[in-house]
Amino acid sequence: MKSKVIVFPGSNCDRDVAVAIKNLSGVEPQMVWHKETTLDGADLIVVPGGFSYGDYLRCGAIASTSPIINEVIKKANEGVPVIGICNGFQILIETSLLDGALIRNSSLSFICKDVYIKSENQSSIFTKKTKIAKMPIAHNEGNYFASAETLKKIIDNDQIAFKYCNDQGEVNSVSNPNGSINNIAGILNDKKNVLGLMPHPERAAEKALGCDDGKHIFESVLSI
Amino acid sequence: MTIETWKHKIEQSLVENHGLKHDEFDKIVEGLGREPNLTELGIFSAMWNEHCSYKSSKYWLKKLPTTGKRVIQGPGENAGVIDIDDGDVAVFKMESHNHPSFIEPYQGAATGVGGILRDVFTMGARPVANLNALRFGDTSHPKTRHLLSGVVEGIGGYGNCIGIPTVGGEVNFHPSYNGNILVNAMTVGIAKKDKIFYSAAAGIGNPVVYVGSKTGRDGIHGATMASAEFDDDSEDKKPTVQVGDPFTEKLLLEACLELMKEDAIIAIQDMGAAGLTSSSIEMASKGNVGLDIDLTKVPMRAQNMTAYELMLSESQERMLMVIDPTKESLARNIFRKWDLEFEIIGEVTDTKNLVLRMHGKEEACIPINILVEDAPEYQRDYTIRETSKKIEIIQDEFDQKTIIPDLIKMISHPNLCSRQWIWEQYDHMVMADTIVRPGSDAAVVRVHGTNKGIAISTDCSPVYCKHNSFEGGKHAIVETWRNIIASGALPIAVTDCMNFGNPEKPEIMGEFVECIRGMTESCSYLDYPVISGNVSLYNETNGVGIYPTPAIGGVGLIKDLSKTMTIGLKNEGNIICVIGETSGHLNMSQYLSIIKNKEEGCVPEINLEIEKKNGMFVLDCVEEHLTESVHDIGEGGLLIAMSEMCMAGNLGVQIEVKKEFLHAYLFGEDQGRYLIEVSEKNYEKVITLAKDNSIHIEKLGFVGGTDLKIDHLNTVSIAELLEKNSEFFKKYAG
Amino acid sequence: MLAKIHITLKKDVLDPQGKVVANSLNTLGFDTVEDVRQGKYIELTINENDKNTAKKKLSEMCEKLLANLVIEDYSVEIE
Amino acid sequence: MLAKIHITLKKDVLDPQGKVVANSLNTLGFDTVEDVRQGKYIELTINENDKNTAKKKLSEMCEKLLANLVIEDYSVEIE
Ligand SMILES: Nc1ncnc2c1ncn2[C@@H]1O[C@H](COP(=O)(O)OP(=O)(O)O)[C@@H](O)[C@H]1O
Ligand SMILES: [Mg+2]
Repeated sequence: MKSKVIVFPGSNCDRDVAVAIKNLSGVEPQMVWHKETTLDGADLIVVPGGFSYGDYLRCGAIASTSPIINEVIKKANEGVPVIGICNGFQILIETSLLDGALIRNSSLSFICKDVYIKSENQSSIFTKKTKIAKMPIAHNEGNYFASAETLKKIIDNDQIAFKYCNDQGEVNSVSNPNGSINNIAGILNDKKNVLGLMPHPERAAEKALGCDDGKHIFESVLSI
Repeated sequence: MTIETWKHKIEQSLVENHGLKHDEFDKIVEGLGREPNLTELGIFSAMWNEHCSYKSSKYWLKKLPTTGKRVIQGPGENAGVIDIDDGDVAVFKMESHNHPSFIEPYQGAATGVGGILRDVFTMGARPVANLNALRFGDTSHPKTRHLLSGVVEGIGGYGNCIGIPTVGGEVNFHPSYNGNILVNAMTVGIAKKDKIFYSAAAGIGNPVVYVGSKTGRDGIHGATMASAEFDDDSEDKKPTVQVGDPFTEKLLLEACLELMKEDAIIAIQDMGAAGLTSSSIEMASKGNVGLDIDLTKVPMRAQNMTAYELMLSESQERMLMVIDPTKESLARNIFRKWDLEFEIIGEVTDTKNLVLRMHGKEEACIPINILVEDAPEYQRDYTIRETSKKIEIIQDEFDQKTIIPDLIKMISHPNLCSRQWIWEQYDHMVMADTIVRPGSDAAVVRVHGTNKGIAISTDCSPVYCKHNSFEGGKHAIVETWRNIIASGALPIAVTDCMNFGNPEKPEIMGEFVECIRGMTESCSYLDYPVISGNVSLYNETNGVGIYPTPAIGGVGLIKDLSKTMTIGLKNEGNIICVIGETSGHLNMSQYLSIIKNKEEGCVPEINLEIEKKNGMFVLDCVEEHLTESVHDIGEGGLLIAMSEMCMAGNLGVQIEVKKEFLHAYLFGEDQGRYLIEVSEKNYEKVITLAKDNSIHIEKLGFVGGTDLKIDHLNTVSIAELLEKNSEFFKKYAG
Repeated sequence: MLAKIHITLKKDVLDPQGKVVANSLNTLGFDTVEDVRQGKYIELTINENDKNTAKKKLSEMCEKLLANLVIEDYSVEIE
Repeated sequence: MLAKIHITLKKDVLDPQGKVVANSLNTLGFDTVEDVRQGKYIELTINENDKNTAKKKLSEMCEKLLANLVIEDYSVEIE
């Protein structure tokens, strides 16, 4: 399985996710500079976390106009799995590959801590190996918002990938770190081959970092 | 005085508001053989102020031990360098951004982080960890809340965006900082031993290259401001604060590291305080050469900037390099790829002069040696204050029933409560190598792609330093040493940030001298040298100085990460032991200040011989895998340390003390002590090992349950401790 | 030409920032403040001689980059 | 009343956001864009009947909370 990790100016989790995938799959992902225009041969496309273009203007907005993005959209429509983590999620939202919007955390401050998430959709290529998982979040704008009809659409169409919960898997306001509507932590496109999530599975992919729940997401999509 | 009204003759007021004393000005005239023009005056004022010239501190700093088996680069370069085996080195330094942060907390703190990061990656290292040592005024002071939130947000704003984890630091509150907060930022980077970059310019005729952001009118006179005493109208100094651009710094970091892989850079120097002035002069002086610079070539953000402004601007995210002329286009392309400025603005000459031109006209010509070697150096008068004397503490005034209420009061106090609210605003996990997160003793960061790590901790007790500067200086060093030991690492070296008041006052100078003497004693005895540092003087408002604050950042090495220790209790049934003797030193303790509202008595003394023995014993136990968790006993004493271990592991303990004077035993601040958790099967081994090394060890009790129980009399639930411990910041600033 | 662009949140989109600002203004004693909505204000100098071309381009910029039409509205004026 | 508050960066203060936005507009083909400065736009409903009192209070809010006078200027209008 060949993974390609897209690198924007200001990406800073690109190496982290590449290392995680390498350690789990044994295959070194290819780093792709945002000015390139092809992703041929990719079995998995990763849009990594970080602060592309400093998160200036709007998180992910400027990156979503990069040359490589057209290719990401093309491949996504062809059915190639695409995962956007944190800033990557924000970028995918800005490209409209995913519905809704990510706005400022309700606390108005950056939050970096471990949270629990549970998979809502147990069948997607990304989520099928995950039930309840612990992994870190680290963001300023992770507060998921969708209009009433969009929300209805993604619920009816089983597009909610993950929700914030507590260690018992209970979804409630206490376990909602950023004010996301319905505790939504990650969503899928309608074809279920594009995932965006705020938590960082790549930071929870080995015991040495405190927890390896995150590896299941990569293992399932890379069918390791 | 503005440039327009400048009449090409020196007026007193002009000299003064360049922060130059009159004898210093005479020195300039003598050195040049003429009066300086305005640009030259600006350059001298920037180079000769305290911040750049260390004129009051140099003489004393020379006394610090700066060498050691693992020291590759001591003080004098952008950052210090230590050997961490396998051809890897750690590069680190701490720096202050106190005055700017007081004036504009967010940008002041942010640009402080940006500045120390550049100091480290200028050396060729990839930054892997940030720490911050913060001091604020009393929590009831009207400015404190705003300053705290702004500074924390600024540090996070910069570090999070550039993607380097902020893994530790310290915060405390004390009225002596009401008018002068301290913001000290530390960065640690990792490089290859054979790929370290220095700042000495070389190669006559080689191009001098400017890279990074454009130059605007930012922070003109910032360096001079950083050495000016405050008064109530210091609000007027506001416009000189510069805005940080972490995104551009990220690009600059990647571009520099990319170019450093090629053999193109001969010398490199970041533009920090006094921007182009200090960087160019630094490079020329280290290389014992001259520089010829055409200022019209400098990329400018604002229109028609003068030579004066270009030389003194403190626009951020800029670097100066001397490169191999044959590598020019390669270098240019790398910086273009990263959308950064790249301009050749001059060349290296053999004149040993700094020559500045604009539109062909010579704007300045100064012999480098006058600026550097002949810079003023003072041996200021100092008087050493009496250290505060021991006070009698009468046992009968204490009621054992107050132990738990006292404990709760202490762990809820701003100076002892959890700092979680702060570090949750910092990305402390990016780069995926953070092995021990904030909230333990030292933070531990893995050296990428290896199984070894570095342990880092910052510490200082200003109250100790105020009432006994010598012991306080000793303590600051030792406290980081202990924190590093407690995380299972071998302490190697430190960086310092010396924050003091006005050195022209003998009392303040005396504090400085004594702190240095104390630091020197600890560093030498523990073979724990100072490899870099920074001095911030004149931290005074309306004549009131801060407490002496020599903030120390220590770094240690863990060769095998499986031996990393944290403070959290691990398993029911394990045994808790205290290493080191407890006499019950309540003088000048957190207990007295928090519970009795007294800052009195003598400062606890450190016996370095015992200190070292105890520390090495703990390390031996860790080496032999005999300990489950370790925590040093610091401010607040044994019971505070014990509760921190319970809270971190969310486990209870039953401890048997059976002491006459319970408060003294539990809250005394005797030095050289640790708490260790050992399994039953290892207990005997630990005891024998202690006996063989004549280490004082006491069995304190057992891990278990959900409560902290003392002699079965005093009990409190860990849940309650956790709640009280995490309350303050949320309520105060959250 | 100098163009002034206002970007505001759509009515039904909640504005965490505005809410917090309103609250802190109330706690500061400005108790007549009822509602706060925070948007962006962008000043943009564009080198065009024809106002209409400029206007067209500016709207295009908003659609393409400056505004997120899922949650934001925009308005453009030219001096 | 509805108040409209504009908060802009002082003239010589660096605007990292504006710089990046201008560049990306250029790369998007809007090559006549010369300079971009990004500020805040706040819509605030305040329950006052006298314009002048309102105006006074609003300026006070800007000084105390809404604007960072070290680097920003503000202007207040009332509908
Ligand atoms: N400003 C800060 N930023 C990040 N972490 C901090 C900060 N202040 C304190 N911490 C963390 O909180 C923990 C307790 O700090 P401290 O009280 O200094 O510990 P100790 O007394 O053991 O030296 C440490 O892990 C420290 O790194
Ligand atoms: Mg500490």
